[in-house]
Amino acid sequence: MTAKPHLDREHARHLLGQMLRIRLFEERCAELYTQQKIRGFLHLYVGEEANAVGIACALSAADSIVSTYREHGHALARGIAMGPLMAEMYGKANGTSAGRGGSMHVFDRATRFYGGNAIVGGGLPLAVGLGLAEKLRGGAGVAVCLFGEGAVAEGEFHESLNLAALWKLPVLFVCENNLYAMGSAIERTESETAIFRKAESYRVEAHQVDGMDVVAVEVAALGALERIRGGAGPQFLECMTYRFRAHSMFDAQLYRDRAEVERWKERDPIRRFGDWATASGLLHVADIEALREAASAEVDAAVAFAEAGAWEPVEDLCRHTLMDAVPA
Amino acid sequence: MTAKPHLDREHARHLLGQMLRIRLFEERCAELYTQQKIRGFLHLYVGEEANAVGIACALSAADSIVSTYREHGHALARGIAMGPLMAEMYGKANGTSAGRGGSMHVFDRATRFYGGNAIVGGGLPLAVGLGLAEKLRGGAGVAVCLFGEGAVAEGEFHESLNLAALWKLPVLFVCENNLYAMGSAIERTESETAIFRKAESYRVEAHQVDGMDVVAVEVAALGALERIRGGAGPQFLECMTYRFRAHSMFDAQLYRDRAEVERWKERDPIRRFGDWATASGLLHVADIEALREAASAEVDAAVAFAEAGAWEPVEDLCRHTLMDAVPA
Amino acid sequence: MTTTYREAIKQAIRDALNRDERVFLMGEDVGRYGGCYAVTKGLLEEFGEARIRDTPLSESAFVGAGIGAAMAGLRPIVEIMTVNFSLLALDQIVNNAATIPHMSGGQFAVPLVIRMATGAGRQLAAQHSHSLEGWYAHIPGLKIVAPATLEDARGMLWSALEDPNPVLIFEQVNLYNMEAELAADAGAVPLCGAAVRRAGRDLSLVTYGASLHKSLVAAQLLATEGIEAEVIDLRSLRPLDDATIMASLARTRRILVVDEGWRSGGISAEICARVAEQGFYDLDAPPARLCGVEVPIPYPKHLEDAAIPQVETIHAAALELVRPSGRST
Amino acid sequence: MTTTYREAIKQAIRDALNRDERVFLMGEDVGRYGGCYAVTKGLLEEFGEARIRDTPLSESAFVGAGIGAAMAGLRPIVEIMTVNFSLLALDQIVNNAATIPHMSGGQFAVPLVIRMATGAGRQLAAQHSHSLEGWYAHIPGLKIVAPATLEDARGMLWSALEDPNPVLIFEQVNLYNMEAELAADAGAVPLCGAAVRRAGRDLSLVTYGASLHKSLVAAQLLATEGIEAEVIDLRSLRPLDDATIMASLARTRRILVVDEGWRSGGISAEICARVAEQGFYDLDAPPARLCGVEVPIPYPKHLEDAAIPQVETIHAAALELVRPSGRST
Ligand SMILES: Cc1ncc(C[n+]2csc(CCOP(=O)(O)OP(=O)(O)O)c2C)c(N)n1
Ligand SMILES: Cc1ncc(C[n+]2csc(CCOP(=O)(O)OP(=O)(O)O)c2C)c(N)n1
Ligand SMILES: [Mg+2]
Ligand SMILES: [Mg+2]
Repeated sequence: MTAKPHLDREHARHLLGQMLRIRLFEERCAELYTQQKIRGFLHLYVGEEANAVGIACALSAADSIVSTYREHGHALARGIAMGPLMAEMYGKANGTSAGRGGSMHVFDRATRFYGGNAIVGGGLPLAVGLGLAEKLRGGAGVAVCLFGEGAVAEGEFHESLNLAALWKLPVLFVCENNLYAMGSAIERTESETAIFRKAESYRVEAHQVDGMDVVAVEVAALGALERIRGGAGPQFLECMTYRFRAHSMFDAQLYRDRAEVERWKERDPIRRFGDWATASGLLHVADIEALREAASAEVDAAVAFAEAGAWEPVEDLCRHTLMDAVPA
Repeated sequence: MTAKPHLDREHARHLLGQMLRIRLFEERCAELYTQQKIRGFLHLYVGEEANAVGIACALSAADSIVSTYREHGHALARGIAMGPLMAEMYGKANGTSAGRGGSMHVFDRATRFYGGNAIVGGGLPLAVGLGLAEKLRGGAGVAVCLFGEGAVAEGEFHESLNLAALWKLPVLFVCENNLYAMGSAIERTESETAIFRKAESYRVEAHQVDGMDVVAVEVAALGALERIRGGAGPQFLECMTYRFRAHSMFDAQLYRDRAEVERWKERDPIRRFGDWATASGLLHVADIEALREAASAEVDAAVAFAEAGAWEPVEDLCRHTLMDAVPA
Repeated sequence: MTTTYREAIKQAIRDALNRDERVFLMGEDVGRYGGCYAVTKGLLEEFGEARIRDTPLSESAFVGAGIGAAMAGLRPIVEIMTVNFSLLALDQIVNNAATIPHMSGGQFAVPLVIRMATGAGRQLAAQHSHSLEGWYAHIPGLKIVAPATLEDARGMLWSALEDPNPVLIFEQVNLYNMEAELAADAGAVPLCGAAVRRAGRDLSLVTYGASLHKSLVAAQLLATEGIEAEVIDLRSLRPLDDATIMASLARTRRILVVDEGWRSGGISAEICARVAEQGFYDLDAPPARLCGVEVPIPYPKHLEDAAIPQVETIHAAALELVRPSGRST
Repeated sequence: MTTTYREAIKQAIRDALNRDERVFLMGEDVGRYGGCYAVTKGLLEEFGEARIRDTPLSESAFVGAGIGAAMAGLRPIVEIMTVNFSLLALDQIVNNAATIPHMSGGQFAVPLVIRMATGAGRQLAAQHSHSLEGWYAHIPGLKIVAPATLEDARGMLWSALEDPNPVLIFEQVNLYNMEAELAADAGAVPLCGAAVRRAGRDLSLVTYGASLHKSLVAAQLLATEGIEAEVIDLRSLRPLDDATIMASLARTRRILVVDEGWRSGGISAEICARVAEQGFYDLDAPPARLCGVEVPIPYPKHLEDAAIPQVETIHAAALELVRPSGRST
């Protein structure tokens, strides 16, 4: 029996609301970047929200997440409060990582969010370790590892998939295949472009999912998690998706057609799910407006929270370089 | 049309003679090790000779080889003279690498033998580079990369296979699957134990070969090289084989049954090919004896050569750390 | 002609591609994207896909492939986006590139050039901002250079390609936009040999890379206070040009090493050790160091700034060395 | 009880496994094979496959898995066969283990222990013989130790497991067979703090690992010549115990650092730099270093021997420092 989400009004509101929160948060981030409130590298998730939301809905509190530098969506969907997240983007002391990490390094112990990792592929071995810990302790948690298709070429992908499969660890590998790694289209970097087939070569059950359809992602994640909790070992999802914006704020996007981008925008996961939900009578247009307004207000509040935050004192520069104790 | 070796008497003599040279060379090495003439790590190839000989027969002078620390067989089959090879085992100045490398680091420019690499998996990227150079220059050479099945778990395997396949480079990957990496049986290290299937996941044509049958290896190598030279891109051979001796001279072999070893010894590639060749009338028992004697004499001469060699002067310790020029 | 450090490197690559058909460029997003710091923009159109090669995210394999291609006689330029990612390729660099010439008894050279961005100052946090060039300088078999001027950026790439050894070129990220005059026919610059960028008599500021420019500003400031600092640009971190350092020390009798890299075991340590060994009797005061603070570089500007040498801290450290506020010499 | 360095480590691992159920061991061939240097022989039978985990040849993944498991609350001991192979895992060690505690604002610790063999002396040539522990000591966020005695080998592993930070333990290959007395109830040894292994007044020999024992022999030789060397075992390379070094220097006024690692930018450089900075006015002669020669370690015994410090060369360097043959102090 495959797990299925119960798509009632409440759940539809949740799915759409979460995607809207992410979208609005990031659009504001883009503005704040041009205002130089946010600095460094900023990688937006706009267009890919269905993946984060679909996966997060399928998770329990015992599960953990390992993410990438494109992790705002993952963080919000996982339940990290928007205020501290925005404060982290600012580098403020009231940010999730006390501002030390910034956009690429969001960590949150409470929600078992094991970071924001800016080394492509660098998170996969960590997820294997989280899964191993869970297995050794006999816990029920699953380690979910999110990464882009660009990471698949790295050796750490290969070593991690093999290790997880060999040891039958509770790890859900989620490849968000948005077809580009910076300016490199997947055909220019992978001899086998169907990523899920690579996963199969480790004897890991793998599925390709429409990553622009939040329900499809949730269904796939629920199924995979059920199999993992049933002892089937690691599972793999390849979510086919697309980033609507540039790789980072420095990218002129000379490597792809505008027309291609427009075609994908027609599949915008938010509009698509919104249209479907209103057409099917599950939600009213007014519901969507209310969600949008709530999200917008939440973003405003998050910005205010970040603005109000203090800076870490310079005297504390070296703090946490060595830890005094393992946090309880 | 698939290339086939012309198995006449001369060729049979060659195949058997080469395998015997390797066998006798290494048996002497084992003795010399106990006499402490050879030091450090010594990894013998005994039992696996058919692979080196089968592959080497299929190569041309323009091809290059990247090998491992278990490379004596590859080196001899490729045509490196036994004297300098033995001198290298001693660490003498008249060794292939002027003694600086020893057993694990045989290099020979003349035969395009790019080493002896003691980092498991470390040679694969080199072979990709050799193939790339050949392609960029429009040469006809193929880079042959030999490695054990243990290397398959390393990230460098994955990255190299993808790169070679993506760029359709003239590289022949040869995995000598002797079922163990030190004390680790392949089932304990790979979630997919059929290595050739992994290669296929990069869209590389891959075949499993009986590595205890020198003719089978030669046929497979000829076919693969023909495809490469025809522009098909990299090819992969998984040679199923077995090492009859310990991993190195320090290994008590507690990880495998004597019975298993004995079973494999029944498939000894030298005896098997010898029996077949005599049974089929291609060779006489006397031929084999002559070959063995020749090999034995050659080993004696090699030892004499090594014994007579000088040591590099201590004053030259740092020589070659930085090169003054690229050797012509 | 006024141009940028970025353009100077591009011109050097272009020259090399035109001069020597064995040269090619390979790395992540060097082609279509034009390079993560836009250094190689336009080269793909100019030289085509065979010689400007976009690679997958496979640092170990494409660096190793560069080594193999170099051993086979080509002259690859490999770009690694930043030094932080080069750790993924370290096995190839240290265990192969740096050892094979020796291990093979001199049969094979590895005439490979690896370029990478290094350093902090762009708020990229702890996985994109480190300065590991001094760390690399520990490895025999490698040459390590860190051009700080347009001339050097252009001319040292040239020399690196003519060197039979693996050369790692470190480009501090804040230099890419630096503008300066550069002669259209600027030529090769040797890989060894520090440059005295400013003459002085009161102390020697020994530095390289982006810290050079901060040190020069600090030296101007010091001059207004009657202190003449000699500023030495190391240019090459391996080998180090001891002679130039010791000669300067003999003149100034005081030395401050300024290095964005971490202090312990950094290049600053080696310089101080050599100064103590070779210049002990010339020293009027202990050799001093101003280095990166030993912390993973944090994201916020005020902490990042505090983590690496700045004009003010260089000035203060120099002043303390020449006119100690505390104990007397 | 007389035992070996190898057994002392094994006993430490055994103790840890018995004491703390969060502890497990993972690495290549640590189980069935018993460890490439036979350190872990028998532990698989004793503790089972869940806690003694043979891994595939995947240094990056299993080190990274150790980091993840440590972040999740376990206490992994990861064995990397030799430091040379650890370069394959360097991204995980430097970019994750050393940075995450800081980058996460202190939310996650990485209480991980990584053990590896290091050093030359067994004719294993350039890809198996290097001494990179001093190099690792450059990285903030790591603790680096190199036990040279049975007590330390046993007791520092204990402390390493109780430390909230990633600790790298370096075991010089020639020490494994070393025999000595070890109390059955030998306890924890702190990770910081150098030890004065021999008192002396004429010079300080500062060293660690296998070079400690050579230095002690050299010190005995020197004693027969009327020279009393103080011998300091660093034990920890990061952090360094400056106080013990400077205190010794204040007594002897002369220092020779003996380190099997390469000279340039090695731990010896850092020690000399600190001595020059902090102990300048105590020095009667320039600080001196005797290090590994800057060459990839060659295979033949005479060259390998010449590449690293030996009793004779330590003796000679010490003599030169105390009774210079050349120029006068
Ligand atoms: C090891 C490493 N190499 C290169 C980079 C630079 N880089 C950052 S993101 C990126 C592209 C990654 O693409 P993908 O994995 O598909 O994720 P996406 O950005 O599409 O979400 C690159 C090359 C890096 N951060 N780490
Ligand atoms: C990167 C690396 N890790 C570990 C080792 C130690 N080691 C040497 S040989 C070996 C086993 C390799 O097995 P395989 O690749 O199957 O080759 P075989 O020895 O069977 O020929 C190991 C683990 C090494 N040399 N390099
Ligand atoms: Mg992508
Ligand atoms: Mg094997």
